[in-house]
Amino acid sequence: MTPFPFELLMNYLLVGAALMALGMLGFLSRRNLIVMFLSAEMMLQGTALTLVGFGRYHGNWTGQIFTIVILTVAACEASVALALILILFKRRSSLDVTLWNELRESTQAPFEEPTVEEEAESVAPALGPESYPHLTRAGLEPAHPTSPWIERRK
Amino acid sequence: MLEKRDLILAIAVIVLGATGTYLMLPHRHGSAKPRRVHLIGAVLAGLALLLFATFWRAPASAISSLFFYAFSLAAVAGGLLTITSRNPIHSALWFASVVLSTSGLFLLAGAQFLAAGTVIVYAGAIIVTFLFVIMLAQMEGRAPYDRAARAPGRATFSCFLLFWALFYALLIVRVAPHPKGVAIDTDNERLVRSGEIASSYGLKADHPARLISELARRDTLRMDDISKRPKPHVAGLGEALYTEHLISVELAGTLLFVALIGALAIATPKLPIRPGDPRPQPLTKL
Amino acid sequence: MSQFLAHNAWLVPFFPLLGSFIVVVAAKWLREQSHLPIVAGIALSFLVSFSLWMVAGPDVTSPAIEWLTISGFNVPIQFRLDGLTTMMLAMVTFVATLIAVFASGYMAGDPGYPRFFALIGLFVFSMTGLVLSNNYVLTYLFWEGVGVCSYMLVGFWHSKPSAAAAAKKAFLVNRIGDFGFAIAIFWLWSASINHDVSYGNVLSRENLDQLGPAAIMGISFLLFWGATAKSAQVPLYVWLPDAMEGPTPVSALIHAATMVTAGVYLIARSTPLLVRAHEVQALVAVIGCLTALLSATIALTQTDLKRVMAYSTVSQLGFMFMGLGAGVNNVAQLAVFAAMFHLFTHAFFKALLFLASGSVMHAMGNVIDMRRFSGLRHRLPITHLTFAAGGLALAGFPLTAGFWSKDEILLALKHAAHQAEPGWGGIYVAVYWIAVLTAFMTAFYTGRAYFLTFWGPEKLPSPQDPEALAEAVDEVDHGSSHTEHDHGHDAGHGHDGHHVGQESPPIMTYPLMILAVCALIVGLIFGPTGLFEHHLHLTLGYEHLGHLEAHGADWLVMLMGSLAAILGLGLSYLFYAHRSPIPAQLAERLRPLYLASYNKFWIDEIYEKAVVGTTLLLAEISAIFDMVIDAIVRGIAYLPRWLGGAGLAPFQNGLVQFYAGVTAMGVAFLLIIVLFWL
Amino acid sequence: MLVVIGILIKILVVVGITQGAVAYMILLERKVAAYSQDRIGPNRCGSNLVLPGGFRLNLPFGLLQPIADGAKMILKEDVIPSYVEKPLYILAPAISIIAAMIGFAVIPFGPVGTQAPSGVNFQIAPGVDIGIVYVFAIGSLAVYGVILGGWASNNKYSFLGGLRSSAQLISYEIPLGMSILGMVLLAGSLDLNTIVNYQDGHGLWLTRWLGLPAWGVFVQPIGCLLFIISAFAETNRLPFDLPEAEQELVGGYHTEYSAMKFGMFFLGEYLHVITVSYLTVILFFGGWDAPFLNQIQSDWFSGLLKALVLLVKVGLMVFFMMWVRWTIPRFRYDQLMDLAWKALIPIALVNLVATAAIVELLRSSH
Repeated sequence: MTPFPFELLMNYLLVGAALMALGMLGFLSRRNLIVMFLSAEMMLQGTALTLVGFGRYHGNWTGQIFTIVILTVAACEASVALALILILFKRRSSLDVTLWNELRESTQAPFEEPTVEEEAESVAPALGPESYPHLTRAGLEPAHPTSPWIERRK
Repeated sequence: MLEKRDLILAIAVIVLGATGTYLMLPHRHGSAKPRRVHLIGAVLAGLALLLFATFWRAPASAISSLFFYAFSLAAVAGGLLTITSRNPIHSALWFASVVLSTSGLFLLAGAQFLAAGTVIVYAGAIIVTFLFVIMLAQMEGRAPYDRAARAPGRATFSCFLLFWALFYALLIVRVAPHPKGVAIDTDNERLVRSGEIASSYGLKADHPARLISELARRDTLRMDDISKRPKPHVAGLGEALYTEHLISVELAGTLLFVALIGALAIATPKLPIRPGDPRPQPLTKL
Repeated sequence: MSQFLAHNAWLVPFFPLLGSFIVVVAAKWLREQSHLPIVAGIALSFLVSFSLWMVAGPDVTSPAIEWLTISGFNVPIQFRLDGLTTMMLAMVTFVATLIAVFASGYMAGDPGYPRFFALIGLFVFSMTGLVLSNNYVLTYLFWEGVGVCSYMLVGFWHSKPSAAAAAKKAFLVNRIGDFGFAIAIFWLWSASINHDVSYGNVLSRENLDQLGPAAIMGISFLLFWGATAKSAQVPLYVWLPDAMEGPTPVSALIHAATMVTAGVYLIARSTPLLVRAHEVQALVAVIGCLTALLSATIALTQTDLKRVMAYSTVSQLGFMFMGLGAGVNNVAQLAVFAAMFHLFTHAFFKALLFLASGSVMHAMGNVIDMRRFSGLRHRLPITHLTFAAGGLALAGFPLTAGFWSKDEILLALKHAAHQAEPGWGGIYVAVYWIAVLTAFMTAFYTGRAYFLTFWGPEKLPSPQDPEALAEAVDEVDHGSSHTEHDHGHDAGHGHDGHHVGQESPPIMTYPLMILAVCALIVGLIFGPTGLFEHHLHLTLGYEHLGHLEAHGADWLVMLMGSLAAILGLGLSYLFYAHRSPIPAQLAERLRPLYLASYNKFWIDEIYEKAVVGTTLLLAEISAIFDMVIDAIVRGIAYLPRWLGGAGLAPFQNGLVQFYAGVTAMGVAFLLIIVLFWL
Repeated sequence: MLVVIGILIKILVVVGITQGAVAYMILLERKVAAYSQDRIGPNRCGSNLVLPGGFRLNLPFGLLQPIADGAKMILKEDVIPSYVEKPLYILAPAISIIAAMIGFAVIPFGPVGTQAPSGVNFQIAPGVDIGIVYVFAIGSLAVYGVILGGWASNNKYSFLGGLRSSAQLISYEIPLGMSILGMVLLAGSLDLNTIVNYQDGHGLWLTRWLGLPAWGVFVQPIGCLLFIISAFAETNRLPFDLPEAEQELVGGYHTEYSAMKFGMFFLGEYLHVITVSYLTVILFFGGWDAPFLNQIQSDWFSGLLKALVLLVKVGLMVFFMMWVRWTIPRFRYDQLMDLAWKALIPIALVNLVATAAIVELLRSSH
């Protein structure tokens, strides 16, 4: 077996810690349930990296076995979480996590959503006629419809 | 404890990373950030990532270090982009890149089976997530909750505080150089114990029970056998799984089964209640 | 063979238990056939018990099954099969079988039919278990089981307030006795060799020799305390007459076979211990004597047929305790034999009398007040004859069962008066004469009940009776349906459609006839032939009891007993057979005495005022104290609630990300603390 | 360093050969289609060819057609519609072809292990313990190309094609994986080489008694059937080609693609066919095993011979797939899903359990 010194282990631990922290950040700050779910999975990835590194460092399988268990849990989490997301979406037609705060203390006022500015994010400007494929000279250029395709993406 | 240079570098990583990430995260009220801000954030975060990479030690062989750096950078950068993308589809794709890079790192650490398994499991999982995003979210375009983040400043602060704590803790670790690279001999006792069992029965050397007990006292958890040669990967992992961790395997199987049933029970579409149908009684009076 | 039988002694309690289990599980399908598993179970249990009679021996035990093992304290489940046990088993299961058969007719149509039989099975299970068990702890367990079953059976018609009250009373009074028994067991455990409370160890000679005089006296006294409650002795007898509120077969079961004999059995079982405490023995005799006299006096004036029988039971139990108390020095063996023999014969005739009363009640449409019916001998010929047989036996008429056993008790008392320690003899002389007097009174009230019911002009209960009217007025006055004499359960007790004044169906009369035959001849078979004595001799520890060299029949005692019985019966014939005015004149003449007897010496009222009142007062005082404590406790409890509401509630905002963020911060801070400050 | 260079050379060779093979597979497909429909098919390219030296060449069967096709693909104008999600639109065909190509890394092209001539290794990455799992991992990545292409095209037909394909691929991955587990159990390894070598051996008593080789198709007939069915679905071939069903979805996920991007999807698909054919042959048809070939001593000649045998078998398998394409009509979508979840997966499970039981019994009887 190729040697696996402490420095290499440290690499794995550092990358694992970074993934863990970033996943935590995503979980805390993003409001889309699906992105939160992905962030949680990312934290699991960081942990798995750490475990595999340790296992390799100590020359035993335990780290990998833990990771296999993590994979299992992640699979279960994916199935159950996505099923939950599905029915939550059916109830509110939204993936916003802040809508779900019924478990708060009964005396607490519900979370006030900060006013989201409508149309705040400007979509890349429509390019008008150029939004059509550039045709060769062989064909006639058709008349452009008033509403370009691009509107569908709003 | 820690060299001053390292400390400064680490603080720079944290500060730059936090600033960059904060700039890249969606605004609290969903107001659009100019492209310039994004760019600055990306530059700062990229700088932090590069500085972070200076803490990594390159593996011995050139190809390994090439792959290691590529995978690690891709993993962390992918993670950063996963959480900052406005579009959940992009998030999912970036997360796929994180998973692939992690699998690559697994491969470098000698966990081939795990690498392939992770790809298989997560590829399916992410595709399904993808479909969910497409079905649920994208229909209405970019939703307000995708454009706005919840308390990005506080979240960034606490997470980078956590990261700093972990980072610092890892930096100040100093270990004595490992003589053999591994810690052995702690479980000699167990070998002796099971050996006693075998001999106490006074079995002959070729007796099947003796063979079984000798089989049983092999150290299944080690990656290399007694003669210090690496065991075949899948066989070794399987042996460890199905001897030392049999209960874990069974539990994992049970867990999967339960989750399967649970997911089905949760997500099964209920018949809509039409007017005129008897309304189900709410279960509030418990 | 004997080994085999001894190993299978567990079948005796098992069959009734199985029966009641079947009834409980299959009540829905069995309904009106619910008696079948129980009757079959108890009958099978009787067969096993009967065969066990053959294998009895002082040291026959079944193998021990480990049950309670707490370091140093070991209580196995083990059965003892000596003479006393097998005798009790055979008697209990035999009588219980007949009672169950009778009950299947008596209870027909009751909505709680399956429940009733399930409880009967459980009752017999507990009693047989009590008799079989080989150590005090197991006995105590079944002792409590008997108590619980009696509670549930006495309160069988629990919608009737009087029944519920009677059940509660029986249970509470029994708890007082159980308390004494429990302490006795603790004491035995601490004082015995090896801390082993099995009978074989406790009653062995070595163990008894090493017990100090204080221990012997204290334990004996506590055991007797336990027995007084179970076996209805002064001062804890008050529950038994009230227990009439249960269905009549239950009364029969309690009075004849299962419940009240438990106390007598316990004392008989512990005789080797008790004979070493003369003071306690004298106390037992005196208490028994008091009980017998008191209850006999009360029974003289009661008008409720079942109540007369109840007080007669108390009185007869008093006789048994007199016998047990008479076991001084050399009389010990004779005394305990006499007491147990009386228990044995009493079971038959008392079961008979109760069942016959039940039959009368059944025929009279749930009326049991003797003033409301008379002259039933032509209408209820079988009931009449069987009641007469039971009455003769109870009165101790020569050659009937009661005669032989009562005679032996009197004989034991007489010997005790001679053999007792100097200074104690006088007590036994007094007890002896009071016993004779009580025997006379017994004969008298038995005759009174019999003649009032079956002789005289024929009269059936009608709503126009002054007593019935008085009851109705009473009900209106009190606004409740609680009446002393209303034993039946009006709603659906199954006597609707049954015409008043008809003989009971055969399923009820056959057990009566069998019991009548037994009541007449069982004494003759077992007593003078020495069968009973011989069998009881096979009991643990009895061979070491003192015994008289030769005691033949004592003609004088026999004459006294016969005389008392015949005189009593004759007097009652004179007074009641043809309705002479003498009793009324007597009652007028001795009015205070009559009233005292009629109102049961106001014992219940005194208890109500003295004991219950005191307890309630104490509770009131405690409640005031409790209010202070409550205020403090609530104040302390309110403090964190207030703090949490004001300080911590805002953190519970229901946003999962907030919680996760707090967790992340916490982990980060902990890590930093570990890194920098530790 | 030499090793690295050797591997690079091997990669080049394999990629070159497979790309060329793909080109001629398209010709083959067209010919098979033509003959199936009683036509002649392409027959012009290559006939009446005038070479620079004045030589005239008359190649039969339109043998130069692939070159013409390739040239067309490359030279066509590459249109990128303005409404597409550009990065992903470009990425999708790349993912598709990369996923198809890196699967070859662990596939043995000729005899390896004990049967191989010394110093030669017909495998790009020899000694990968997890061989077959690796192939599946890569195979599960291929779906990204399809779904991303469908989504990024921003066209409803493409989108529907992408959705269909993702659901189909995820569903059929399960029976595909489970169908080979029987062979894995019998051979006792995930390594493809070990599995091939097992099929050289004696196999179960039944095959021995019948005088058959221990090929997967004989010792695992049900597994083989399941594998072939699932493989058709995995490669999006008829009768399971719903993601690109021309009649319903115009062109499925590649409606919006043209020129070489379209060509890459095409290439990826045919590469996938080759991979799957290799896998089928290696897992179930004895690999390079052929009657009487075992007796020949291991040397260069026999090694090449065995590689040739393997190639012939793969060719037959590819032909079989084309044959099926022009024989069996397409499934309806619900039938497709029913087939996977209600038929294939249960059968595969039963097969797996039965195989496990038999293996255990045989092992304990030794």
